[in-house]
Amino acid sequence: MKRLVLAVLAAAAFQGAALADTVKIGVIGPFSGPFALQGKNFKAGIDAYMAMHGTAIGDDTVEIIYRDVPKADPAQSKALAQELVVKEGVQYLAGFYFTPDAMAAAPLLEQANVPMVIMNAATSAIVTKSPLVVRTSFTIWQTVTPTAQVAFEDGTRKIITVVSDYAPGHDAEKAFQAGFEKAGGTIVEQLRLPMATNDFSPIMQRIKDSGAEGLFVFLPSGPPTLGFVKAYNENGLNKAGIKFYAPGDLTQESDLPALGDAALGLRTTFHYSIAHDSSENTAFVAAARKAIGNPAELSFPSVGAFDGMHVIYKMIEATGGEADAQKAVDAVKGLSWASPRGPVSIDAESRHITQNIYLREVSKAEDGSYINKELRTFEKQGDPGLAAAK
Amino acid sequence: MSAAPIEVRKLSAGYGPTRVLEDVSFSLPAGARLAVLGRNGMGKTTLLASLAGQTRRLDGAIHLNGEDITGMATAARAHKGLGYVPQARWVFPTLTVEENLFVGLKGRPRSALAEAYRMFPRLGERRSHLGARLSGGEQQMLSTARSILGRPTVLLLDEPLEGLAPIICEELMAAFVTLARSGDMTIILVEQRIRSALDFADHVIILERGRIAWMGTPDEVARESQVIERYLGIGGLH
Amino acid sequence: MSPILEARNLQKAFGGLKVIDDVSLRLEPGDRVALIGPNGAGKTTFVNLVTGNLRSDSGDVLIGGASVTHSGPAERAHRGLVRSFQVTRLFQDMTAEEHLALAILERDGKTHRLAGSYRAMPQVMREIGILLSTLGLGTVAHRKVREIAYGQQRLLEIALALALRPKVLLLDEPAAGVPQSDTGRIEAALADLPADLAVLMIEHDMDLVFRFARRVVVLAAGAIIFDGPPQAVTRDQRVREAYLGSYANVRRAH
Amino acid sequence: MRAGQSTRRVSTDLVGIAVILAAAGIGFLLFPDNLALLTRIIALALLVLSLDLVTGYCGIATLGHAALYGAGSYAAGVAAAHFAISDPLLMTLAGITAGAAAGLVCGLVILRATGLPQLVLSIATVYLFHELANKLSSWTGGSDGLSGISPSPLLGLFAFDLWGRTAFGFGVALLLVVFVLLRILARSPFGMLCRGIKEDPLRIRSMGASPYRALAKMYVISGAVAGAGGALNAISTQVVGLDSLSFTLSAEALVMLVLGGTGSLYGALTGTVLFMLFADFVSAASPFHWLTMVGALLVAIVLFAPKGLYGSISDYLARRRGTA
Amino acid sequence: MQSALSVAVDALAYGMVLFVISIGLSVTMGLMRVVNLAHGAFAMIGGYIASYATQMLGIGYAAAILLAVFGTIAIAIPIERLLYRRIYGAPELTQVLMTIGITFMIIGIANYVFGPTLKTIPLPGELRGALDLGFRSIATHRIFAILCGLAVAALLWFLIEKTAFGIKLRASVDNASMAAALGVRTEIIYAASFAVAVGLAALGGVVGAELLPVEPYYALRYMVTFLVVVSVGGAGSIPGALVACLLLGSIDTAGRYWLPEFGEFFFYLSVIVIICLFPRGLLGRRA
Repeated sequence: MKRLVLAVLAAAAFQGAALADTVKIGVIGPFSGPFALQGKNFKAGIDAYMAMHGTAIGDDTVEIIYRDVPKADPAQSKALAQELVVKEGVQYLAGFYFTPDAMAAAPLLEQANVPMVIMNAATSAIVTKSPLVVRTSFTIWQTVTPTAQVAFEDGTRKIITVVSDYAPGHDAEKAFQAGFEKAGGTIVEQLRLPMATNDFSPIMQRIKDSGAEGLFVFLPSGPPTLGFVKAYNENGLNKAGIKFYAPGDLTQESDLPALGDAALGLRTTFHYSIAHDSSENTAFVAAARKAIGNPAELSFPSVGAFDGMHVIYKMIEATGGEADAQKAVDAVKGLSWASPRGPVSIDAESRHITQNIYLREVSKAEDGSYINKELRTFEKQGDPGLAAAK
Repeated sequence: MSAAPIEVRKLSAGYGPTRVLEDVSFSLPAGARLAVLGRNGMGKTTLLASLAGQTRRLDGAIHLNGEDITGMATAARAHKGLGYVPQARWVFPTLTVEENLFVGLKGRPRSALAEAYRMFPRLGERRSHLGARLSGGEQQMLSTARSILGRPTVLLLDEPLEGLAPIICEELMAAFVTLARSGDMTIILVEQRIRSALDFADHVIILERGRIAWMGTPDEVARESQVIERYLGIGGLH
Repeated sequence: MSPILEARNLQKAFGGLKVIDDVSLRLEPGDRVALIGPNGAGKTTFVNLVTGNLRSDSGDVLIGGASVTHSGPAERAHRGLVRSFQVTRLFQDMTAEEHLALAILERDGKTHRLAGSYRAMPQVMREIGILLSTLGLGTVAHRKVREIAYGQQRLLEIALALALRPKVLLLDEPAAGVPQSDTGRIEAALADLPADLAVLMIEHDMDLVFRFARRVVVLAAGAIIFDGPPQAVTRDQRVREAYLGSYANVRRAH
Repeated sequence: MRAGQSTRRVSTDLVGIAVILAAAGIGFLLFPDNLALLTRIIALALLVLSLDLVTGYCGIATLGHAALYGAGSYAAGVAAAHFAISDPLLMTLAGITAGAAAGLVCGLVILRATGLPQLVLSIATVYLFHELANKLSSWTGGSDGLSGISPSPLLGLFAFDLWGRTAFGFGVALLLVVFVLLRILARSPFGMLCRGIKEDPLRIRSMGASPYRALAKMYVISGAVAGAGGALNAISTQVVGLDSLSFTLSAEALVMLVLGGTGSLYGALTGTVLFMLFADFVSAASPFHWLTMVGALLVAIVLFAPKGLYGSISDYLARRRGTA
Repeated sequence: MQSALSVAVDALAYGMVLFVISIGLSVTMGLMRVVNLAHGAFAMIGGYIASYATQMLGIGYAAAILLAVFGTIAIAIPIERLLYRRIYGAPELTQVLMTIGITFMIIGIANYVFGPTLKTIPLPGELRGALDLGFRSIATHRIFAILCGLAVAALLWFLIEKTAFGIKLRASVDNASMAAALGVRTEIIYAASFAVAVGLAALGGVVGAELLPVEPYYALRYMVTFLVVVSVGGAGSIPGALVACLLLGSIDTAGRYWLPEFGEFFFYLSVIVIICLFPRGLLGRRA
């Protein structure tokens, strides 16, 4: 036992000494459990970025340390963030798939002198929890608001909203309602479904009975989306002409093979499609597909992670590898670059990413695979959610 | 002459660390009717349970029709020809009478069930009743018939008359005697009702604290009154 | 004197089979009653009905004149009706001393105390000491039940019952399965039971019955067929019939 | 003889306290940078101890014990975030009270059945609590978590620094107090009564005691302990998430308990520490495949140490002492 | 009225899918007395096999179902011999620990081998359409699931109530010692029952895949639902499980239709009420 203790101590000391020129980045995300796919996408985005840009920035070498929080678990997230900062000596915290996990770690940042780059968590308020938070993903408000515009312009006037009964769902419901009512439409009914809904048939019946001309839906990606889309078709809602509006979580690329033909024609709004046509994206997709192994698993969190790495690299450049969180964050305020998703910039005030939101349609590519084909671009969208919260 | 239907050599058995049966040996000829007597708690039930393979054997050997069955599991012993009617009868409560009997068939055709109904017509009347709904006497008939259907060469009966009305006891004992007279079944009977047991048996063993304290014939039991006095606590048989 | 325990017209059937058929019985303080009957006569069922472990189909049970028909075993125990079990039901992981302490504390309404230990209660310790020495269990006071001999476990059953200071004691075969060497101890313990205690004992061992009981009740096929002094029981024709062929009817009264 | 026995008992307690202190000290020295993990282990240890009270001491199988822990967590969090009660001791008190109340509610429901139905009742209860917390999102923050908890300095002296030293110290103190109280409880008349109920409720009834009442009471006590753990979680993390009253956490707690061994407080502590360190170690070493290894560990425990680690080791030692 | 009828149709379909998957668990828990938390894992294995067979090997749907059932049994038998045999008759907590461990391992392996994405089992053309009931339409595969459920219920009922195997199984459950004394080889009966239970799980995994999609976390995601169904119906009772599935399916479906916000509430509240009223389950066997 004693020998073991010594060995552990020695190993810790050795690590500290040998890797002095290394800038470590701690990434917290769901790498096992029901959301393991999204964690894998974090890693793919990060690996892709490092494969394309190398691991050296000046004299410094970048090293990534992953920590697993399989489900939203703020206590675990905070403990791991603290461990990463203090024990592993990371200079940057990144990742964060779930909002509460980000919220729990945010109060650490200032004293730890560590910036946090959110690669997914999509509740607007996170950036207000610390001035050291930068977000490279999206917010629900950001991706949903254009949906309302699309719906209204389609001529749809009466909409029923269907969301999962949890905070992002509530956000989506509010964002759509705000946008749609502002445009002049009516929300005829608002349904909130339990997270563990397996059978959506009764919901479809309810939608039919509501007399709505269209439905807006937000569900966490994964099994529920599959069930929902299948039920939408099987219960004849598409044939009945009830239009389908949703943000892109519902048709994330990794779910498309499972959704199959049922999803064809579904239109969603989102910040990123793997089918986005640009040289940046082609390069990114190639690298990320290689990193993730199975190309079918690639999905939107990878681009949040990819751009997150871009921001972190810029921060490291700006600080020369020294730990100075405020300087690092200041350096990326207003930063703009060409992301695989299109032109983006970091808003100087909110530190949230300003980006294009695209209206896409699920279609078949030439090789027979399913893609989100971009139809229309809403340029330079900020986060309306922050204003709404105030 | 073929081997003895059952031969027990220096059998010891018990539950946990306690020995309930100690060094028991005996052997029976075909068609024998053995009565095992003794007061409560002297090991009679344990003897039958260990022959059936349901108690932890500590030492000794058991041979059935010349074959060593000592290490065999209960089911294998049953297939070798051992029938066991336990004291608690163990009728399957959620099975009907017919299903109860069916379990005992050991692969014989369903038509063989008629044998059981011939032996105990009352079971035939109740064939679709659940085991749990039978009276004590009916349960005993069912338990016995169920074992006999498998055509055992050695049948172990543990207190079959316990708690039964006299008229049913007579019916049962008559059936046992018929069985034994048919000659191809060896029966070991544990019974509290000494008179009935002695009327039935041609061999007697008396157990005392897990050991065989006395062995002989029913006539000898009746003659040697001190045997009864000493081991069974009975003042005399009249 | 008014009866301390009274069972009135108890009935109980299992799946259509009447096990207890209209049984009534009265016990008075100081009574020493033996309940006998052939196997399967319904003795244990009767005891379970009286203690409340089983619900009767009809009939009443009264303790000290008050009806407890609708009370559970806990309530009946609190009113002074205590039983021992035929097959020992002790707590395998507890010591003999702890058993008695638990009984005494429960009797005194102290088992819901969250702190303190019976060891710090001199009154309890004294009582435990007396009970242990009366029943000759002093040497095993600190042994767990699963480590002590069966005879001693039976003695502990009796001690446990006494620790509850019962008004009525039901003993279910107190000597069953006990080696000869220990039965003396049990008999002595029975002989020393408090004089005003009413005792109902189920027993197969007729020697013990004749030495202990001043009244014998015979149960057969769920009904009482005899209730009288021990001397009369072996001469009773119905009893002899009920026991036809079994030990009891050929036994001489000593 | 008796005096000797009771001194031996007290001395085992002292050993227990010393071991906890030593473990805390070693933890502090070994992982000075990882105090949040250690504090989390302590909070969960309180949950597992609380579970041991009903499962180990009373024989109630439950997969819903996080309801009690989460109730404590949210009560402490809501007190701080909505009522400005930021004193950590008052927050802990709020957690204990809410835990006890939740214990009463859960106990009254769960004790209605035994065996598998009991297990399912416990699962249903924790889901109801979970849904309730999700529904009351204006109070609890729903699935975004309840944030805005900032405890004031402990005793007005020790601020909750971001390295978690104060939280760790507070946690160790809380654990010691709870441990000592539970040791006292375990040997109290009530503890003895519960052990009796676990072995044979029928027999206990025939001695005049009501198992249902006693078990419900034990559930309240257990709730208070779990609530204390929950409060510690709220104080140290400063965010309370829905996971704190999830089925998953309940199942994990049960796994930790059975891993260590039921019915001896020490088993609960051993199981929690071992599971958490193992999970922390393998999930850091292989964040993508650690679940498989945890599964293998569980299977190995069942095969080779069926009474749990602490239970099997102390059994082995007792046997050796017996033969020596 | 129309909506009530419509809800009833959905409830029937959902309930029958639950039934097909859970009935095997009812057999293990009620008849073999093992709290088998890994049941969902076996259903998931069945789903993966069928998905792999149809997608990668191009095998037809019917053949894929057979392959899934027997493949899963083939995988489960060694697990039964090596691991489950050790926990027959063990305390519930031990069984929980072991079967959770097995579930974790199966999840980890599935994640490693098949990746974390959803897997589908393409339906044959005949099952793809929808049937018009007049007041609404219903997907053909749901009708197929209902028919499967009915067929399973009938066959299993026949197997357990009428065949020699079933009688011996019930006898072993009532009293294993006596069954053995009558020559029933209880360990073979148990292994066969385990195989049947696992085969049913696999069948349910395939037939129910449209509603409960196959992915690595399947094994834990629906575990509670299966446990609830079995325990409400009364472990070991086929009619009980059927009634429970239809009842809980109705409560769930009706809750989602009329009060989706409180769907979970209703579901678990009614579970609590039912178990408090029927502690052995609706049609449970006596222990």
